[in-house]
Amino acid sequence: MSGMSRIVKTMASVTFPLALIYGLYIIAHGHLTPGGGFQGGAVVASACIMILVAYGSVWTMGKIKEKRLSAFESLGALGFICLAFFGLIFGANYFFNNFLVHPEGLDIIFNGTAKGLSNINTAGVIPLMNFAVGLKVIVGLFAIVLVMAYATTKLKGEK
Amino acid sequence: MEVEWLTYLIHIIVPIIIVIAAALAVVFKDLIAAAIAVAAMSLLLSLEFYILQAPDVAIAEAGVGACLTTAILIIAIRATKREEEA
Amino acid sequence: MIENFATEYYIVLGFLLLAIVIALIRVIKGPTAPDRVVGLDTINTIVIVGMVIFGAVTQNVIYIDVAIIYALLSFISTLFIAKYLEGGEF
Amino acid sequence: MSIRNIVAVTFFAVVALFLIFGALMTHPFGEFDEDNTPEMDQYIIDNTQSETGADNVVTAVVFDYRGFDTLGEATVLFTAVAGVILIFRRVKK
Amino acid sequence: MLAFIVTFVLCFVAYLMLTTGGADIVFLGDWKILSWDYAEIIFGIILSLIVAIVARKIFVKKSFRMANPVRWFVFIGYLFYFFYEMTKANFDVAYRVITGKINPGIVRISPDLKTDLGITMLANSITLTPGTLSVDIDEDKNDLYIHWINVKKEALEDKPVNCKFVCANFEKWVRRVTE
Amino acid sequence: MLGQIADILVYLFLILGVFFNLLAGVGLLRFPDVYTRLHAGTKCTTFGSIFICGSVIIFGVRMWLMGDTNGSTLTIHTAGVLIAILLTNPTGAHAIARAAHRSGVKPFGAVIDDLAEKPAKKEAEK
Repeated sequence: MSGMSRIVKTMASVTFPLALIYGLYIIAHGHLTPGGGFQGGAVVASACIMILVAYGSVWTMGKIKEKRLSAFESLGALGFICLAFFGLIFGANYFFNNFLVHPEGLDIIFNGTAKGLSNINTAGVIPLMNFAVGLKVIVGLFAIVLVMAYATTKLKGEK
Repeated sequence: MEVEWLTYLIHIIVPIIIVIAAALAVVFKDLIAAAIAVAAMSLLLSLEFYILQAPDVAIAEAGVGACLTTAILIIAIRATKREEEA
Repeated sequence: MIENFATEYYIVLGFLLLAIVIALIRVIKGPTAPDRVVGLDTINTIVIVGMVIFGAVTQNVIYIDVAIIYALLSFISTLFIAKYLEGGEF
Repeated sequence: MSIRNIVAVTFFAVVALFLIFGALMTHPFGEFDEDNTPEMDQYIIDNTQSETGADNVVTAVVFDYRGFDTLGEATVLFTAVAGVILIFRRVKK
Repeated sequence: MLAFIVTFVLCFVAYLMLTTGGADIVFLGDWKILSWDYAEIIFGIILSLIVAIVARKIFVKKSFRMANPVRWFVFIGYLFYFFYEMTKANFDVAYRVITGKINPGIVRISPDLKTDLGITMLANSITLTPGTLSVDIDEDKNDLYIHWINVKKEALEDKPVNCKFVCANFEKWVRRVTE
Repeated sequence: MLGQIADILVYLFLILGVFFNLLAGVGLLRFPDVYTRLHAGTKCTTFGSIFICGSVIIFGVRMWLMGDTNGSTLTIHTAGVLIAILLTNPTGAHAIARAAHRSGVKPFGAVIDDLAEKPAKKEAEK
């Protein structure tokens, strides 16, 4: 029985989706308001850690598969590097070229600066990179605390 | 306007409190108390970044300093022992 | 009709700093660990309010976001310390 | 008073003085000093919005102008996570 | 499936509240009270879907009582009563801070609420109202242990202590909202 | 007229909020043990935060009515802060109180302590 009282559990459950949507909002608006991949990722990871401390690490470990965690982290890193290489392929001849900022065929989705700034669909490749880095940070920070908490907990059979 | 000297006052007081909290983290022999002092320090450090108009850094400090650092320190203290050896 | 409340808000910020100092005295003095956590919890709330005040003073809306984050996350460090003091396992 | 305490108090006083003078020498809020800005800053401030389409200059610098730095940071984070998991992982029997 | 929809709607509303200030869809003309961009709404739907997939099993547990609109209106009434009690609480605390008169003790009450949300709401309301603070909870019987700053003699006659001494009318209000 | 009422309200709310936040500090210093300190530290700061956030909300609504659309965002985000504080603060207080009792802090000058019997029983079951 690791886990806190029922009041804390219920309150953590109520706050969890709010914190998640807030962290994702920070990641998605990284190019408009302060924040970005790392900051929003830290917020989402903290929300997951709140569930970890309220319900206990054994319960959380039962819900999550380790392979899936490592797959998500690799997905984040791969997405980041792929976006950088796409700059080499589609745009001019340098790494991290922001090839979506003034697109020719994709005006409907990424309308660049056509509608004026302060729009979420400006800034080309930067929001996508924010999401890639955010995914990496979420899974990385959460995995650190989860693994540490699980390793220091005594399981049922152990002395 | 008289706002000027008030901002100076705030800019002087907040760093002093930060330094005091950081000193406390060193002084306390009880490691839980030291962890609490570190949490208070990172809290006030975030306020200082915020007052210096760097909200990016303040958000990162909020996420990492307030939650993750305390979590890792407490788990480490749980795995070892509570009192600092002399 | 007043244009903005910059001076008033700065004075309020000063008083809030005074409250933070008082709570920090409790963190220093507190005989047991729970006393110190109470002081930390009080500092948390006052810092959040100070951030809201500062966002209003600069009339810069994006600054309030930081306060929301703090209100949601400072709770977690309290939970961690409470769980340690309870003697439970993580 | 031992020599250790003296050194500690001296360091404390020096850091406190640095912080106080640093606080005194900051710009007033929201004022932008155009004359003393380095050339690179001026270029980034002028051209970020037209080149990348992002309002937030910091994110534009981190993910566009200095993309390689972010790649390095991601590598550091990956290394840290890998190290922690290597040490703390519970091996299932 | 219903859990998924409830979580999705809540997250979407929260996201919309965070991102007002666009230009495409505007309510109430010149004042721009609630206004959003199309792109913002599409993004909000995508993010809310992600959150709903992740959090649906944690957020909603078995019962869907709170999805009923009648309970929301009762909840608003509860908020007014709560604020009134909270004002009383603070002047009470102010009185005790200034004079230093306390007569504390920890008592047990059994409010007999069945749902998790109900007991959480009651405990949090008790924490913010005059002279009481919820310390512990009995996980089996949903009994609350309350730290009471000014114990009344007549309340101690029966065990567990009658709710009306400790939590005013909150028990009735919470029962009306959640059960 | 409406603007003057709003001004007076903002002043009133600020004074009330600052008063209660300072009261929390004083109570934190004056009370004798953890539980009574929690009374001061939770109730007063929450109440003070409600008033200060309320003053900012009124300020934002006034900006909004005067035609500045930033006011709407200010209002709604401040309301978000208020909701977050109201959700998390009492729960944190409950967690601390429970932890204090489990770690063996006795309530100061307690007339009655029903909880003292309960943890002992749990230990016996183990």
